[in-house]
Amino acid sequence: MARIGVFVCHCGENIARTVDCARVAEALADHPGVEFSTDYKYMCSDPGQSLIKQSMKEHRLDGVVVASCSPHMHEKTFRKAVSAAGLNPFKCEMTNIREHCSWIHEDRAAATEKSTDLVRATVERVKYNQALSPITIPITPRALVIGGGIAGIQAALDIADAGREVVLVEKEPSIGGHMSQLSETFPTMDCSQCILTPRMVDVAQHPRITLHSFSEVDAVDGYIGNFDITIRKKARRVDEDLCNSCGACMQACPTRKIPSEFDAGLGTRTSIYVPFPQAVPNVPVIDEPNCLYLKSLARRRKSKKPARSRKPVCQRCVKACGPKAIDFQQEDRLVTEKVGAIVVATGYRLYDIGREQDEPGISGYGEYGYGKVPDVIDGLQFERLMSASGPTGGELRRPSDGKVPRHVVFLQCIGSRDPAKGMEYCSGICCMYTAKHVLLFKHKVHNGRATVFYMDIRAAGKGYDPFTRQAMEEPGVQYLRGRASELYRDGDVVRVLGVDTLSQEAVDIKADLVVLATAIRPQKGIQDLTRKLSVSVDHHGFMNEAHPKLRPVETATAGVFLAGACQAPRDIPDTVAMASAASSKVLALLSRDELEREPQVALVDTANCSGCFHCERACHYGAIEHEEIKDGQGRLIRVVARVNPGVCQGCGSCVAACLSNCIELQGYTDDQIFASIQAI
Amino acid sequence: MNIGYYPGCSVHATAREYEESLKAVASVLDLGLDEIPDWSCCGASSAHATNHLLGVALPARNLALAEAEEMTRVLAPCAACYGRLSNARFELGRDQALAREVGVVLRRPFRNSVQVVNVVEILQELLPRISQRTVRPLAGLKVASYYGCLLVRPSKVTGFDDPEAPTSMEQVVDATGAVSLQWNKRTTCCGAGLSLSRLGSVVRLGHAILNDARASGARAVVVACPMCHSNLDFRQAAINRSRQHGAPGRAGELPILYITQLVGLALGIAPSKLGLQRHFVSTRPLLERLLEQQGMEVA
Amino acid sequence: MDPTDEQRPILASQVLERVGRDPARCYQCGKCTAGCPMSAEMPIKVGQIMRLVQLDRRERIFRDSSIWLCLTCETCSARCPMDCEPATVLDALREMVVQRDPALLPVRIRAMHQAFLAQIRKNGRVFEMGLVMGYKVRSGALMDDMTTAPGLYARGKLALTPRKLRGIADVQRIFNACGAQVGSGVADSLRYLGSRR
Amino acid sequence: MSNQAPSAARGPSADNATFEPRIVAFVCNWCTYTGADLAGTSRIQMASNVRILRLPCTGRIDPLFVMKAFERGADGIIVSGCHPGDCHYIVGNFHARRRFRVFRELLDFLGVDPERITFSWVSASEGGKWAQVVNDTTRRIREMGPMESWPRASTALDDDLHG
Repeated sequence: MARIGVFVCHCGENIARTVDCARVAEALADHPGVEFSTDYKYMCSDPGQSLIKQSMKEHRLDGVVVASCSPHMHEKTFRKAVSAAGLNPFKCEMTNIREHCSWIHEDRAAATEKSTDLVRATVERVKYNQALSPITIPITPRALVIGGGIAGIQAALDIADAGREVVLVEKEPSIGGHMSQLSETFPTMDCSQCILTPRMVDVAQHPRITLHSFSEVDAVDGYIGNFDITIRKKARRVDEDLCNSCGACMQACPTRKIPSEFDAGLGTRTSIYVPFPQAVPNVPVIDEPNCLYLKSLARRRKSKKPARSRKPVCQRCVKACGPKAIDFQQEDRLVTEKVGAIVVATGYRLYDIGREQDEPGISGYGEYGYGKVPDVIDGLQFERLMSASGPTGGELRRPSDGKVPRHVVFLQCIGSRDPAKGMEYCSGICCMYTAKHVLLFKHKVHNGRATVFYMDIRAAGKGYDPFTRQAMEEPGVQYLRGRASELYRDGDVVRVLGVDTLSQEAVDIKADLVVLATAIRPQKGIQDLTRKLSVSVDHHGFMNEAHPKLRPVETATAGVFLAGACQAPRDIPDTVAMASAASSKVLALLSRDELEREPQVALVDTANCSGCFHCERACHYGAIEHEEIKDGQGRLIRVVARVNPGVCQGCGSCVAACLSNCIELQGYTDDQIFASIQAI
Repeated sequence: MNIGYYPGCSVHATAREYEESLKAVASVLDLGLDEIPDWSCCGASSAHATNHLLGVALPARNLALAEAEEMTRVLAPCAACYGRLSNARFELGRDQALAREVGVVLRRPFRNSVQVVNVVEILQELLPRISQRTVRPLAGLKVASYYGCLLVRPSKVTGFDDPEAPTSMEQVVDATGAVSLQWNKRTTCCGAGLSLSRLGSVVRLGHAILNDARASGARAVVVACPMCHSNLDFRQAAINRSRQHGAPGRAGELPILYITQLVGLALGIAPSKLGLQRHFVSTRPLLERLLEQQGMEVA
Repeated sequence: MDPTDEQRPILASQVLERVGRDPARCYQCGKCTAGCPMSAEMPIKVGQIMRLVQLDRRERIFRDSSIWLCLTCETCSARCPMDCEPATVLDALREMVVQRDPALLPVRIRAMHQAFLAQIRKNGRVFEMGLVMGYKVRSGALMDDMTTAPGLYARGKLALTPRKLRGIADVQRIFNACGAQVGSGVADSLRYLGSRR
Repeated sequence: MSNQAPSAARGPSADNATFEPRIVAFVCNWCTYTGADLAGTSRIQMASNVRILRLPCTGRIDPLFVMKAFERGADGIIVSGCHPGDCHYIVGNFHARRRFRVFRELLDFLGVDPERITFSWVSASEGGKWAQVVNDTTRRIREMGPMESWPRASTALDDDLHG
């Protein structure tokens, strides 16, 4: 007969107000297998835990049920206490009678009855609980950082400075990310590049950082402590080791009218290019669709005719290059790296108001002309127009005719808080960057007028509110509360129809330039990466943290951490803080030689396994392995399934899929669950 | 191809030329129009604004009659009728309780199986045929396509084109050889709902629309709705007289054509068969210029 | 019943029940007012009406002409970021006035709807000359617009005699079954006008 | 274990006016369980007829659990997990969905009204939605009345399945 102890917690008044805790304890006292049953004011307090330990000894308990709050709150607490008293921690279970009962019901009798039912079901379950011991796995003491924006740079430097090796993967030709495109940063107005570029150089020169630029993560295998990463190094067609960054190739390149990604389409570049002068690595890349030579090769391949003339098309860069670093034969290359932990820092992209959207459920702004109205730009374009390194050398000139705009209208919340467009969340940073834009504009165009349409000003960071106040109180600046209904081109101005909802005054503005504070979205193709990493995303595509409050940089996949805007819209200070937090989590993990894990994993009864491998198809983690059973002479008898406990996450899909009923999920066995159902 | 046809009250009176031109064009394009027998008024905004059930039941009666004739699609040339019929279909599709209630009121079997289409939609389907059978391309005629409200809004009810940046009318206009202009007031309301009771508003709204069309260089405005037509044609004299809303009409009168009239002209149908003589704003100068141009082209 | 229901302003709940659109979702961005073609003429703008619904200020809404100036052009609904469909909310408000307190309808609007529905009830279709006559008599706006009627006639655009439906009884039955109130007879309207003078 | 009979005041002859259904909810640990926790911390009041059983993932739910629950006197079942695409275990909820599509047909075949089972998606942030699922299901099952025929039918079935 089992000897189970039941401990019913009052949680002060929280439970006791609606649940008669003494009656619950009483009802359970006579239940078969219950040796001891009591109630107490605060079970999680020191005296409460002592009560449990004491009773365990006194009554020689072999199972413990604590009826109190959610196990998400205190399961660890009570299992630790039970363990301290000498019992396997997995012999302790909780019943949630607070969140799932006392807080959601008013009828005392019904709540008491429900609590009793729930505790009884747990008691029945605990009878079948087995002693489990944690699993240990070895650790590779290196980290992978995906994304070389400010988040990835910070994380890589923190980890490498602490003495661990880092592999940094960046998909663009240079690290730096969006921060390198900004002119100034709020609320201190320091120059973005001035504070960022030294860090980029640190990354390039760090002995413990391996940088794979113009590369993407192709495949992720393995599990926490032991990931195998396949990285695709895209064909740069310039040898990184030979190139001396002289720039002669770019001087020689005849295609000069290609819209520059770095200048958000407002400036131009050549087809062999470095995105910006301070790029790291400062090695050019050849843009295949635009390079005359590569285009001619593609044409020839298409027409399948033998080359009429042997004369090479263009190839002026090859002639110009002293160290002979240009290699048109170069192709994508796969390299593999072993790491123990992964930091995802893939950042964001801006929402586009265009008619065509890359995701179902999201639509553009037809009322704002779907982005086809000239002189309507987004915030990143405005940054480039303001930046000393930008296409206008830091002079504000509007795209259509190069005139200096006198009246600029800023529209906030474009694609933010707009469920009708499929974009319901607040992008968090736009109030601040719009205030920054206003101040920058007033700084450059002294007699200019700025009108800002805002919905609410969200400026809760340190020094943020005074910053937005400064913008609002600036002469020539008018903040209007409301969304503009419509904008359209009228001659050489853009008409903006809106209303100030505080005064109910309608406004019809003739603007010279309109700047849209467009929303932040996860990077394109993020679903592809999250699938490889087994990380889940929310319905907007932002990656899910393990717990919104208590585990903000961890993911549900052990060993994978998050930094920056891949998790939610973030500004620079938050991003950097998050990157350092993720690094400290990585370092905590990599500071050990091996790793303990919760033992709630699946286990195959190999004697009964028929080898159908339905479980393998059900397992998303690839935790099912093939095990060969051999006889005494080493001859193969049959192949059965085996669960790799390091990879198994304990979802139980394999258990439900097993045709011969021979997989059990430890901690959630059929016996345990049926016992609960019986009792409920 | 044959299609069910719901004329609506206005095409038998103020919008007579709309039906005349529609029928003429349909015949050239081999589109058969099967009129719903004994159709009744859709209730327009009066039923809709005052009694929700009536606002659904009146259009539903007509859809039920069409269904009884085994029509799968019904063409409603009037944008207001199109809006009411589409709305009834939409609401009955999503609201089971309402569908039961309307069933009781109608006292006739109704499965809500009839689709409702507007004139632009059907012309869009027939684009290749229009291009093929165009004998008098309206080359050089600058046209502002005016959608108004009811063709494109509410978009979840009509499901037709983009409510903010539609393109269907321009596609039809382009098929006639005329030139579609970019302008800003294409989907701005003309105020038809208050046409009888509040002339001042109608004048103000019409003024803004006509001025924007003129500013874009339009020689004619094309519409697909009797309300829009009456507000911009019948009321144009009042609009042009008014000076309280900024500059008066910049270049005098601007003819308002039904899209079927425009297509009819391109198909070579005689202007009188298209009812072009029935307009308040004379279409004669426009027609003369067109003929002259074509004459010159021939020569 | 959800106990939180009782804490909601009653007008918002009534609107929600009638038309399935929840005015409580409105966060007052003003996009509806900004795009509304009638804003300039409305004493209470559409966005304000949404707010007053949230505040349960039915008197202010119902005693004002604004909801009757709505053109039902649906621009507000098309652009509302919260999908509140202000136009639909206004439909509900107008219907509430018609059903509960028709005396609050502005005379001309009431007259137009009456004339219109009376036409349909009587003939099954709208016969415009009759409509204009009916409206004039009901509204008292006897001379406006009369000058243009001959213009319409000359262009063959006005039929002077009504054409009746075969199935007119069918239509009339629908009216009765729906309990349509506004479309009362001319005599009734004259009485109504008389009482106002 | 015979003394663990359901404790609700309801016999086979209970009349529907006072009938309080017993409903068992199988929920995943990550989304719905946490969502139900949120309903609690937000103090959203709801019907007290539902008893939650926590599982790591809806993918772990064996249709036999549901049949067992009916056999033990449940009048209704809720199966609730993460939204499609949001599964903590990436695709566990898809496995569950696929399995239950087949299972529903089986129930129908056995004479159990599939309406007695609610399938829903409740995320960790949808406390209000969880309350709605609980209230709607309770209301519906109350209208349907007690589940009478199942225990008899199922004993035979149980033998078949386990035998």
